[in-house]
Amino acid sequence: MSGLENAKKIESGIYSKGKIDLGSIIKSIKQNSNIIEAGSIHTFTGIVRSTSKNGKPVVSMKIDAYDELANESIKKICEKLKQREGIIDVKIVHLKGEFELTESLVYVVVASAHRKEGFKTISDAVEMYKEEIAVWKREDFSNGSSEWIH
Amino acid sequence: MSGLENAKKIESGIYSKGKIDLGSIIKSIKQNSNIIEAGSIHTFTGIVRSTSKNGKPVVSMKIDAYDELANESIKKICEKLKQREGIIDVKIVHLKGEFELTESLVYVVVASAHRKEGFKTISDAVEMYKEEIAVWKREDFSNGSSEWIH
Amino acid sequence: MIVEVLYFAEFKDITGKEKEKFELSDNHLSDLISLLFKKYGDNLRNLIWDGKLQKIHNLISVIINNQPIHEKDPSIINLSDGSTIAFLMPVSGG
Amino acid sequence: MIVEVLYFAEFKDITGKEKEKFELSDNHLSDLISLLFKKYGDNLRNLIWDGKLQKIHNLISVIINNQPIHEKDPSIINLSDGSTIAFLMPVSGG
Repeated sequence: MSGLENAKKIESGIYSKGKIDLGSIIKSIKQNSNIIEAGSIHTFTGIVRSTSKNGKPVVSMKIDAYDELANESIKKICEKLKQREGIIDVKIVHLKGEFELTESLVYVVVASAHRKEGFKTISDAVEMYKEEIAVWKREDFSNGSSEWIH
Repeated sequence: MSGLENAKKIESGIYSKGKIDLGSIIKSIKQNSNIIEAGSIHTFTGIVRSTSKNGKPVVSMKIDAYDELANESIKKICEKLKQREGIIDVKIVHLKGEFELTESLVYVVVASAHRKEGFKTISDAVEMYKEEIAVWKREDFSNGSSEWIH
Repeated sequence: MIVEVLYFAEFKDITGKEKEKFELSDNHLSDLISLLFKKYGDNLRNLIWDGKLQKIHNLISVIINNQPIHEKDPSIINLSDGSTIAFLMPVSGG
Repeated sequence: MIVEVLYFAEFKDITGKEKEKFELSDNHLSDLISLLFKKYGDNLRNLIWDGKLQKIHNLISVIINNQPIHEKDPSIINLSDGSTIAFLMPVSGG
Protein backbone atom coordinates (compact mmCIF):
# COMPACT_ATOMS: atom_id res chain seq x y z
CA MET A 1 0.00 0.00 0.00
CA SER A 2 3.04 2.30 0.08
CA GLY A 3 2.55 5.53 -1.77
CA LEU A 4 -1.25 5.27 -1.81
CA GLU A 5 -1.55 7.95 0.86
CA ASN A 6 0.12 10.36 -1.52
CA ALA A 7 -1.82 9.43 -4.66
CA LYS A 8 -3.29 12.40 -6.50
CA LYS A 9 -7.05 12.84 -6.18
CA ILE A 10 -8.47 12.58 -9.68
CA GLU A 11 -11.74 14.28 -10.59
CA SER A 12 -14.02 12.81 -13.24
CA GLY A 13 -14.03 14.78 -16.49
CA ILE A 14 -12.34 15.44 -19.81
CA TYR A 15 -8.54 15.26 -19.97
CA SER A 16 -6.04 15.57 -22.78
CA LYS A 17 -4.55 12.27 -23.87
CA GLY A 18 -1.53 11.30 -21.79
CA LYS A 19 -2.60 13.29 -18.74
CA ILE A 20 -4.05 10.33 -16.88
CA ASP A 21 -4.10 6.53 -16.83
CA LEU A 22 -6.28 3.80 -15.37
CA GLY A 23 -3.86 3.02 -12.54
CA SER A 24 -3.98 6.56 -11.20
CA ILE A 25 -7.80 6.56 -11.23
CA ILE A 26 -7.89 3.30 -9.27
CA LYS A 27 -5.35 4.69 -6.81
CA SER A 28 -7.48 7.79 -6.41
CA ILE A 29 -10.61 5.69 -5.74
CA LYS A 30 -8.69 3.69 -3.15
CA GLN A 31 -8.26 6.94 -1.20
CA ASN A 32 -12.03 7.34 -0.80
CA SER A 33 -12.63 7.19 2.95
CA ASN A 34 -15.42 4.61 2.43
CA ILE A 35 -13.30 2.29 0.30
CA ILE A 36 -13.07 -0.28 3.15
CA GLU A 37 -16.77 -0.97 2.49
CA ALA A 38 -15.99 -2.03 -1.09
CA GLY A 39 -15.65 -5.67 -2.14
CA SER A 40 -14.94 -5.05 -5.79
CA ILE A 41 -13.57 -2.52 -8.24
CA HIS A 42 -14.84 -2.63 -11.81
CA THR A 43 -13.27 -0.86 -14.76
CA PHE A 44 -14.21 -0.24 -18.38
CA THR A 45 -11.65 1.10 -20.84
CA GLY A 46 -12.75 2.08 -24.34
CA ILE A 47 -9.90 1.56 -26.81
CA VAL A 48 -9.42 2.29 -30.51
CA ARG A 49 -10.64 -0.69 -32.54
CA SER A 50 -9.25 -1.37 -36.02
CA THR A 51 -12.73 -1.76 -37.52
CA SER A 52 -15.61 0.70 -37.62
CA LYS A 53 -19.18 -0.39 -36.83
CA ASN A 54 -19.88 -0.87 -40.55
CA GLY A 55 -16.67 -2.82 -41.12
CA LYS A 56 -14.29 -0.17 -42.51
CA PRO A 57 -10.61 -0.43 -41.55
CA VAL A 58 -9.76 2.28 -39.01
CA VAL A 59 -6.17 3.48 -38.65
CA SER A 60 -6.56 6.24 -36.06
CA MET A 61 -9.15 8.25 -34.20
CA LYS A 62 -9.72 11.76 -33.01
CA ILE A 63 -11.78 12.75 -29.98
CA ASP A 64 -13.11 16.27 -29.60
CA ALA A 65 -14.98 17.54 -26.54
CA TYR A 66 -16.88 20.58 -25.33
CA ASP A 67 -15.12 20.50 -21.98
CA GLU A 68 -17.48 22.71 -19.94
CA LEU A 69 -20.61 20.81 -20.98
CA ALA A 70 -19.00 17.37 -20.92
CA ASN A 71 -17.50 17.91 -17.46
CA GLU A 72 -20.88 18.94 -16.14
CA SER A 73 -22.65 15.88 -17.61
CA ILE A 74 -19.93 13.54 -16.39
CA LYS A 75 -20.18 14.90 -12.85
CA LYS A 76 -23.98 14.55 -12.95
CA ILE A 77 -23.76 10.91 -14.07
CA CYS A 78 -21.21 10.07 -11.36
CA GLU A 79 -23.19 11.83 -8.62
CA LYS A 80 -26.40 10.11 -9.66
CA LEU A 81 -24.84 6.64 -9.73
CA LYS A 82 -23.09 7.19 -6.39
CA GLN A 83 -26.54 7.55 -4.78
CA ARG A 84 -27.25 3.90 -5.51
CA GLU A 85 -27.24 1.42 -2.63
CA GLY A 86 -23.86 -0.30 -2.38
CA ILE A 87 -22.03 2.03 -4.77
CA ILE A 88 -18.97 3.49 -3.04
CA ASP A 89 -17.50 5.55 -5.87
CA VAL A 90 -17.81 6.16 -9.61
CA LYS A 91 -15.26 7.92 -11.82
CA ILE A 92 -15.44 8.66 -15.53
CA VAL A 93 -12.41 10.05 -17.34
CA HIS A 94 -12.74 10.76 -21.05
CA LEU A 95 -9.60 11.61 -22.98
CA LYS A 96 -9.42 13.85 -26.04
CA GLY A 97 -6.86 14.25 -28.81
CA GLU A 98 -5.46 11.99 -31.52
CA PHE A 99 -5.32 8.25 -30.84
CA GLU A 100 -3.64 5.25 -32.42
CA LEU A 101 -5.04 1.71 -32.57
CA THR A 102 -5.41 0.07 -29.12
CA GLU A 103 -4.91 3.34 -27.28
CA SER A 104 -7.32 4.15 -24.44
CA LEU A 105 -10.07 6.72 -25.07
CA VAL A 106 -12.10 6.57 -21.88
CA TYR A 107 -11.97 5.03 -18.41
CA VAL A 108 -14.89 4.22 -16.13
CA VAL A 109 -14.16 2.93 -12.62
CA VAL A 110 -16.77 1.78 -10.08
CA ALA A 111 -16.15 0.62 -6.51
CA SER A 112 -19.05 -1.33 -5.00
CA ALA A 113 -19.87 -3.24 -1.84
CA HIS A 114 -20.85 -6.34 -3.83
CA ARG A 115 -20.15 -7.37 -7.38
CA LYS A 116 -23.76 -7.48 -8.52
CA GLU A 117 -24.39 -3.74 -8.20
CA GLY A 118 -20.88 -3.04 -9.47
CA PHE A 119 -21.49 -4.89 -12.75
CA LYS A 120 -24.87 -3.21 -13.20
CA THR A 121 -23.59 0.28 -12.41
CA ILE A 122 -20.50 0.22 -14.59
CA SER A 123 -22.59 -0.93 -17.53
CA ASP A 124 -25.14 1.84 -16.86
CA ALA A 125 -22.34 4.41 -16.51
CA VAL A 126 -21.01 3.50 -19.95
CA GLU A 127 -24.45 3.72 -21.60
CA MET A 128 -25.04 7.07 -19.91
CA TYR A 129 -21.79 8.72 -20.94
CA LYS A 130 -22.24 7.48 -24.52
CA GLU A 131 -25.67 9.17 -24.65
CA GLU A 132 -25.09 12.27 -22.61
CA ILE A 133 -21.64 13.80 -22.75
CA ALA A 134 -20.54 16.40 -25.30
CA VAL A 135 -17.80 14.33 -26.92
CA TRP A 136 -17.40 13.35 -30.57
CA LYS A 137 -15.22 10.79 -32.24
CA ARG A 138 -13.83 10.83 -35.74
CA GLU A 139 -12.64 7.60 -37.35
CA ASP A 140 -9.78 7.89 -39.83
CA PHE A 141 -9.83 5.11 -42.42
CA SER A 142 -7.01 3.37 -44.25
CA ASN A 143 -8.01 5.02 -47.58
CA GLY A 144 -7.33 8.46 -46.13
CA SER A 145 -10.96 9.47 -45.56
CA SER A 146 -12.45 10.32 -42.18
CA GLU A 147 -15.88 10.31 -40.62
CA TRP A 148 -17.34 11.85 -37.49
CA ILE A 149 -19.53 9.23 -35.81
CA HIS A 150 -23.00 10.16 -34.52
CA MET B 1 2.91 2.71 -26.10
CA SER B 2 6.54 2.73 -25.03
CA GLY B 3 7.57 -0.36 -23.10
CA LEU B 4 4.51 -2.34 -24.15
CA GLU B 5 6.56 -4.40 -26.57
CA ASN B 6 8.66 -5.59 -23.65
CA ALA B 7 5.79 -6.26 -21.23
CA LYS B 8 5.93 -9.69 -19.61
CA LYS B 9 3.38 -12.21 -20.86
CA ILE B 10 1.24 -13.15 -17.87
CA GLU B 11 -0.53 -16.50 -17.70
CA SER B 12 -3.81 -16.88 -15.86
CA GLY B 13 -3.51 -18.75 -12.58
CA ILE B 14 -2.69 -18.60 -8.88
CA TYR B 15 0.08 -16.24 -7.76
CA SER B 16 1.44 -15.26 -4.37
CA LYS B 17 0.38 -11.81 -3.24
CA GLY B 18 2.67 -9.09 -4.53
CA LYS B 19 3.82 -11.06 -7.58
CA ILE B 20 1.44 -9.37 -10.01
CA ASP B 21 -0.80 -6.32 -10.37
CA LEU B 22 -3.69 -5.27 -12.60
CA GLY B 23 -1.56 -2.98 -14.76
CA SER B 24 0.76 -5.79 -15.77
CA ILE B 25 -2.18 -8.03 -16.74
CA ILE B 26 -3.65 -5.28 -18.92
CA LYS B 27 -0.24 -4.71 -20.51
CA SER B 28 0.03 -8.42 -21.19
CA ILE B 29 -3.43 -8.50 -22.82
CA LYS B 30 -2.46 -5.53 -24.99
CA GLN B 31 0.28 -7.75 -26.46
CA ASN B 32 -2.28 -10.23 -27.79
CA SER B 33 -1.84 -10.15 -31.56
CA ASN B 34 -5.62 -9.75 -31.99
CA ILE B 35 -5.92 -6.79 -29.61
CA ILE B 36 -6.50 -4.36 -32.50
CA GLU B 37 -9.92 -6.03 -32.90
CA ALA B 38 -10.87 -5.03 -29.35
CA GLY B 39 -12.98 -1.97 -28.56
CA SER B 40 -13.03 -2.37 -24.80
CA ILE B 41 -11.15 -3.82 -21.87
CA HIS B 42 -13.11 -4.79 -18.79
CA THR B 43 -11.63 -5.55 -15.39
CA PHE B 44 -12.93 -6.91 -12.09
CA THR B 45 -10.81 -6.70 -8.95
CA GLY B 46 -12.00 -8.44 -5.78
CA ILE B 47 -10.75 -6.55 -2.73
CA VAL B 48 -10.92 -7.18 1.03
CA ARG B 49 -14.13 -5.65 2.41
CA SER B 50 -14.36 -4.58 6.06
CA THR B 51 -17.66 -6.44 6.57
CA SER B 52 -18.45 -10.12 6.13
CA LYS B 53 -21.62 -11.26 4.37
CA ASN B 54 -23.41 -11.57 7.71
CA GLY B 55 -22.22 -8.18 8.92
CA LYS B 56 -19.21 -9.06 11.10
CA PRO B 57 -16.29 -6.60 11.11
CA VAL B 58 -13.40 -8.08 9.13
CA VAL B 59 -9.83 -6.93 9.81
CA SER B 60 -7.85 -9.16 7.47
CA MET B 61 -8.19 -12.13 5.16
CA LYS B 62 -6.27 -15.21 4.17
CA ILE B 63 -6.49 -16.94 0.80
CA ASP B 64 -5.35 -20.54 0.41
CA ALA B 65 -5.24 -22.38 -2.91
CA TYR B 66 -4.62 -25.85 -4.30
CA ASP B 67 -2.45 -24.46 -7.07
CA GLU B 68 -2.44 -27.45 -9.46
CA LEU B 69 -6.23 -27.85 -9.44
CA ALA B 70 -6.98 -24.13 -9.38
CA ASN B 71 -4.62 -23.37 -12.26
CA GLU B 72 -6.27 -26.10 -14.32
CA SER B 73 -9.79 -24.77 -13.64
CA ILE B 74 -8.76 -21.18 -14.31
CA LYS B 75 -7.25 -22.13 -17.65
CA LYS B 76 -10.40 -24.08 -18.58
CA ILE B 77 -12.64 -21.11 -17.76
CA CYS B 78 -10.48 -18.72 -19.78
CA GLU B 79 -10.26 -21.06 -22.78
CA LYS B 80 -14.00 -21.62 -22.75
CA LEU B 81 -14.85 -17.93 -22.59
CA LYS B 82 -12.31 -17.05 -25.30
CA GLN B 83 -14.34 -19.25 -27.71
CA ARG B 84 -17.21 -16.76 -27.51
CA GLU B 85 -17.90 -14.50 -30.49
CA GLY B 86 -16.23 -11.12 -30.00
CA ILE B 87 -14.09 -12.13 -27.03
CA ILE B 88 -10.44 -11.38 -27.77
CA ASP B 89 -8.82 -12.42 -24.49
CA VAL B 90 -9.67 -13.42 -20.91
CA LYS B 91 -7.26 -13.55 -17.99
CA ILE B 92 -7.93 -14.56 -14.39
CA VAL B 93 -5.25 -14.07 -11.75
CA HIS B 94 -6.07 -15.14 -8.19
CA LEU B 95 -3.67 -14.15 -5.45
CA LYS B 96 -3.00 -16.11 -2.26
CA GLY B 97 -1.51 -15.18 1.09
CA GLU B 98 -2.47 -12.77 3.87
CA PHE B 99 -4.37 -9.62 2.92
CA GLU B 100 -5.24 -6.35 4.62
CA LEU B 101 -8.42 -4.32 4.10
CA THR B 102 -8.79 -2.91 0.54
CA GLU B 103 -5.99 -5.12 -0.83
CA SER B 104 -6.65 -6.94 -4.11
CA LEU B 105 -7.42 -10.67 -4.00
CA VAL B 106 -8.24 -11.46 -7.60
CA TYR B 107 -8.14 -9.85 -11.03
CA VAL B 108 -10.27 -10.70 -14.06
CA VAL B 109 -9.56 -8.93 -17.35
CA VAL B 110 -11.57 -9.32 -20.58
CA ALA B 111 -10.85 -7.71 -23.94
CA SER B 112 -13.81 -7.71 -26.31
CA ALA B 113 -14.74 -6.36 -29.73
CA HIS B 114 -17.83 -4.61 -28.33
CA ARG B 115 -18.82 -3.66 -24.83
CA LYS B 116 -21.95 -5.79 -24.68
CA GLU B 117 -20.17 -9.13 -24.84
CA GLY B 118 -17.38 -7.78 -22.62
CA PHE B 119 -19.78 -6.92 -19.79
CA LYS B 120 -21.51 -10.30 -20.09
CA THR B 121 -18.29 -12.28 -20.22
CA ILE B 122 -16.51 -10.62 -17.33
CA SER B 123 -19.55 -11.18 -15.14
CA ASP B 124 -19.72 -14.83 -16.21
CA ALA B 125 -15.97 -15.24 -15.61
CA VAL B 126 -16.39 -14.02 -12.02
CA GLU B 127 -19.33 -16.35 -11.31
CA MET B 128 -17.37 -19.25 -12.80
CA TYR B 129 -14.18 -18.78 -10.83
CA LYS B 130 -16.18 -18.34 -7.62
CA GLU B 131 -17.86 -21.72 -8.21
CA GLU B 132 -15.09 -23.72 -9.76
CA ILE B 133 -11.57 -22.94 -8.61
CA ALA B 134 -9.87 -24.62 -5.64
CA VAL B 135 -9.39 -21.48 -3.55
CA TRP B 136 -10.59 -20.77 -0.03
CA LYS B 137 -10.86 -17.58 1.93
CA ARG B 138 -10.69 -17.07 5.67
CA GLU B 139 -12.06 -13.92 7.23
CA ASP B 140 -10.33 -12.69 10.40
CA PHE B 141 -12.67 -10.70 12.64
CA SER B 142 -11.99 -7.79 14.97
CA ASN B 143 -12.67 -9.98 18.05
CA GLY B 144 -9.75 -12.25 17.15
CA SER B 145 -11.82 -15.12 15.74
CA SER B 146 -11.59 -16.40 12.17
CA GLU B 147 -13.82 -18.27 9.79
CA TRP B 148 -13.24 -20.09 6.52
CA ILE B 149 -16.02 -19.13 4.11
CA HIS B 150 -17.82 -21.80 2.06
CA MET C 1 -21.99 43.66 -30.38
CA ILE C 2 -19.41 40.88 -30.33
CA VAL C 3 -20.21 37.18 -29.86
CA GLU C 4 -17.99 34.16 -29.96
CA VAL C 5 -18.68 30.84 -31.70
CA LEU C 6 -17.13 27.61 -30.39
CA TYR C 7 -16.45 24.93 -33.00
CA PHE C 8 -16.41 21.19 -32.30
CA ALA C 9 -16.01 18.08 -34.43
CA GLU C 10 -17.17 18.73 -38.04
CA PHE C 11 -17.42 22.47 -37.32
CA LYS C 12 -13.79 22.55 -36.27
CA ASP C 13 -12.78 20.64 -39.42
CA ILE C 14 -14.78 23.00 -41.69
CA THR C 15 -13.63 26.25 -40.11
CA GLY C 16 -10.13 25.14 -39.17
CA LYS C 17 -10.66 26.96 -35.85
CA GLU C 18 -11.54 26.18 -32.24
CA LYS C 19 -13.47 29.43 -31.82
CA GLU C 20 -14.09 32.69 -33.61
CA LYS C 21 -15.51 36.14 -32.81
CA PHE C 22 -18.16 37.86 -34.92
CA GLU C 23 -19.50 41.38 -34.82
CA LEU C 24 -23.30 41.38 -35.16
CA SER C 25 -25.50 44.26 -36.26
CA ASP C 26 -28.59 42.93 -34.48
CA ASN C 27 -29.09 40.63 -31.50
CA HIS C 28 -30.69 37.56 -33.11
CA LEU C 29 -29.05 34.24 -33.79
CA SER C 30 -30.25 34.54 -37.41
CA ASP C 31 -27.77 37.38 -37.98
CA LEU C 32 -24.87 35.22 -36.77
CA ILE C 33 -26.04 32.30 -38.89
CA SER C 34 -26.07 34.44 -42.06
CA LEU C 35 -22.49 35.47 -41.37
CA LEU C 36 -21.46 31.84 -40.81
CA PHE C 37 -23.14 30.68 -44.04
CA LYS C 38 -21.55 33.55 -45.97
CA LYS C 39 -18.10 32.73 -44.61
CA TYR C 40 -18.17 28.89 -44.68
CA GLY C 41 -20.71 28.14 -47.43
CA ASP C 42 -22.70 24.98 -47.99
CA ASN C 43 -20.43 22.71 -45.97
CA LEU C 44 -21.52 24.44 -42.83
CA ARG C 45 -25.05 25.24 -44.02
CA ASN C 46 -25.80 21.59 -44.83
CA LEU C 47 -24.68 20.57 -41.39
CA ILE C 48 -27.03 22.77 -39.40
CA TRP C 49 -29.81 24.06 -41.63
CA ASP C 50 -33.09 22.31 -42.38
CA GLY C 51 -33.96 23.95 -45.71
CA LYS C 52 -37.46 22.49 -45.82
CA LEU C 53 -38.52 23.82 -42.41
CA GLN C 54 -36.26 26.90 -42.67
CA LYS C 55 -35.00 26.20 -39.16
CA ILE C 56 -31.97 24.73 -37.46
CA HIS C 57 -31.89 20.94 -37.92
CA ASN C 58 -33.68 19.08 -35.19
CA LEU C 59 -30.62 16.96 -34.41
CA ILE C 60 -28.40 20.02 -33.86
CA SER C 61 -28.18 21.29 -30.28
CA VAL C 62 -27.82 25.06 -29.97
CA ILE C 63 -25.82 26.04 -26.90
CA ILE C 64 -25.62 29.63 -25.69
CA ASN C 65 -23.37 30.43 -22.75
CA ASN C 66 -23.07 26.71 -21.99
CA GLN C 67 -26.88 26.33 -21.81
CA PRO C 68 -28.90 24.27 -24.29
CA ILE C 69 -31.59 26.27 -26.15
CA HIS C 70 -34.58 24.26 -27.27
CA GLU C 71 -35.87 26.75 -29.85
CA LYS C 72 -34.82 25.97 -33.45
CA ASP C 73 -35.97 29.21 -35.15
CA PRO C 74 -32.88 31.47 -35.09
CA SER C 75 -34.89 34.64 -35.70
CA ILE C 76 -36.41 34.43 -32.20
CA ILE C 77 -33.24 33.42 -30.32
CA ASN C 78 -31.60 36.46 -28.68
CA LEU C 79 -27.88 36.97 -28.20
CA SER C 80 -26.09 39.50 -26.02
CA ASP C 81 -22.71 41.13 -26.24
CA GLY C 82 -20.16 38.50 -25.15
CA SER C 83 -22.42 35.49 -25.73
CA THR C 84 -20.70 32.23 -26.66
CA ILE C 85 -22.58 30.06 -29.16
CA ALA C 86 -22.03 26.46 -30.20
CA PHE C 87 -23.82 24.14 -32.61
CA LEU C 88 -23.48 20.53 -31.58
CA MET C 89 -23.93 17.36 -33.59
CA PRO C 90 -25.27 14.29 -31.74
CA VAL C 91 -22.60 13.05 -29.32
CA SER C 92 -20.51 9.90 -29.78
CA GLY C 93 -18.33 9.13 -26.76
CA GLY C 94 -15.39 6.76 -27.16
CA MET D 1 3.60 -47.92 1.22
CA ILE D 2 3.99 -44.16 1.62
CA VAL D 3 1.33 -41.60 0.65
CA GLU D 4 1.23 -37.86 1.07
CA VAL D 5 -1.68 -35.73 2.28
CA LEU D 6 -2.02 -32.11 1.13
CA TYR D 7 -3.74 -29.76 3.57
CA PHE D 8 -5.72 -26.66 2.56
CA ALA D 9 -7.78 -24.09 4.45
CA GLU D 10 -9.25 -25.59 7.68
CA PHE D 11 -7.07 -28.69 7.25
CA LYS D 12 -3.95 -26.54 7.21
CA ASP D 13 -5.10 -24.70 10.32
CA ILE D 14 -5.87 -27.95 12.20
CA THR D 15 -2.67 -29.78 11.27
CA GLY D 16 -0.38 -26.74 11.15
CA LYS D 17 1.12 -28.24 7.99
CA GLU D 18 0.95 -27.84 4.22
CA LYS D 19 1.47 -31.55 3.61
CA GLU D 20 2.43 -34.71 5.45
CA LYS D 21 3.56 -38.24 4.61
CA PHE D 22 1.99 -41.35 6.12
CA GLU D 23 3.04 -44.99 5.96
CA LEU D 24 0.02 -47.22 5.32
CA SER D 25 -0.29 -50.91 6.04
CA ASP D 26 -2.99 -51.48 3.41
CA ASN D 27 -3.95 -49.65 0.19
CA HIS D 28 -7.37 -48.27 1.09
CA LEU D 29 -8.22 -44.67 1.87
CA SER D 30 -9.93 -45.91 5.07
CA ASP D 31 -6.50 -46.82 6.49
CA LEU D 32 -5.21 -43.29 5.91
CA ILE D 33 -8.37 -41.79 7.39
CA SER D 34 -7.97 -43.80 10.61
CA LEU D 35 -4.43 -42.50 10.99
CA LEU D 36 -5.60 -38.91 10.40
CA PHE D 37 -8.42 -39.24 12.94
CA LYS D 38 -6.04 -40.77 15.49
CA LYS D 39 -3.51 -37.98 15.01
CA TYR D 40 -5.82 -34.94 14.72
CA GLY D 41 -8.92 -36.05 16.63
CA ASP D 42 -12.45 -34.71 16.38
CA ASN D 43 -11.50 -31.37 14.79
CA LEU D 44 -10.51 -33.16 11.66
CA ARG D 45 -13.05 -35.96 11.95
CA ASN D 46 -15.99 -33.51 12.21
CA LEU D 47 -14.83 -31.74 9.12
CA ILE D 48 -14.83 -34.73 6.78
CA TRP D 49 -16.79 -37.57 8.32
CA ASP D 50 -20.54 -38.13 8.05
CA GLY D 51 -21.13 -40.23 11.19
CA LYS D 52 -24.69 -41.13 10.26
CA LEU D 53 -23.84 -42.51 6.80
CA GLN D 54 -20.37 -43.71 7.89
CA LYS D 55 -18.89 -42.10 4.79
CA ILE D 56 -16.98 -39.03 3.82
CA HIS D 57 -19.27 -35.97 3.95
CA ASN D 58 -21.01 -35.27 0.70
CA LEU D 59 -19.67 -31.70 0.57
CA ILE D 60 -16.04 -32.86 0.87
CA SER D 61 -14.20 -33.46 -2.40
CA VAL D 62 -11.65 -36.25 -2.27
CA ILE D 63 -8.73 -35.62 -4.62
CA ILE D 64 -6.16 -38.32 -5.43
CA ASN D 65 -3.18 -37.39 -7.60
CA ASN D 66 -4.95 -34.12 -8.58
CA GLN D 67 -8.04 -36.03 -9.76
CA PRO D 68 -11.45 -35.78 -8.08
CA ILE D 69 -12.82 -39.10 -6.82
CA HIS D 70 -16.60 -39.31 -6.70
CA GLU D 71 -16.82 -42.29 -4.34
CA LYS D 72 -17.42 -41.35 -0.67
CA ASP D 73 -16.83 -44.78 0.94
CA PRO D 74 -13.12 -44.79 1.86
CA SER D 75 -12.97 -48.57 2.21
CA ILE D 76 -13.38 -48.99 -1.56
CA ILE D 77 -11.02 -46.19 -2.64
CA ASN D 78 -7.57 -47.53 -3.50
CA LEU D 79 -4.27 -45.75 -2.96
CA SER D 80 -0.84 -46.57 -4.38
CA ASP D 81 2.65 -45.92 -3.15
CA GLY D 82 3.36 -42.23 -3.75
CA SER D 83 -0.29 -41.18 -4.04
CA THR D 84 -1.12 -37.64 -2.97
CA ILE D 85 -4.47 -37.17 -1.26
CA ALA D 86 -6.41 -34.01 -0.42
CA PHE D 87 -9.77 -33.40 1.23
CA LEU D 88 -11.35 -30.19 0.00
CA MET D 89 -14.07 -28.08 1.54
CA PRO D 90 -16.42 -26.20 -0.86
CA VAL D 91 -14.47 -23.46 -2.59
CA SER D 92 -14.81 -19.73 -1.88
CA GLY D 93 -12.79 -17.59 -4.26
CA GLY D 94 -12.00 -13.98 -3.34
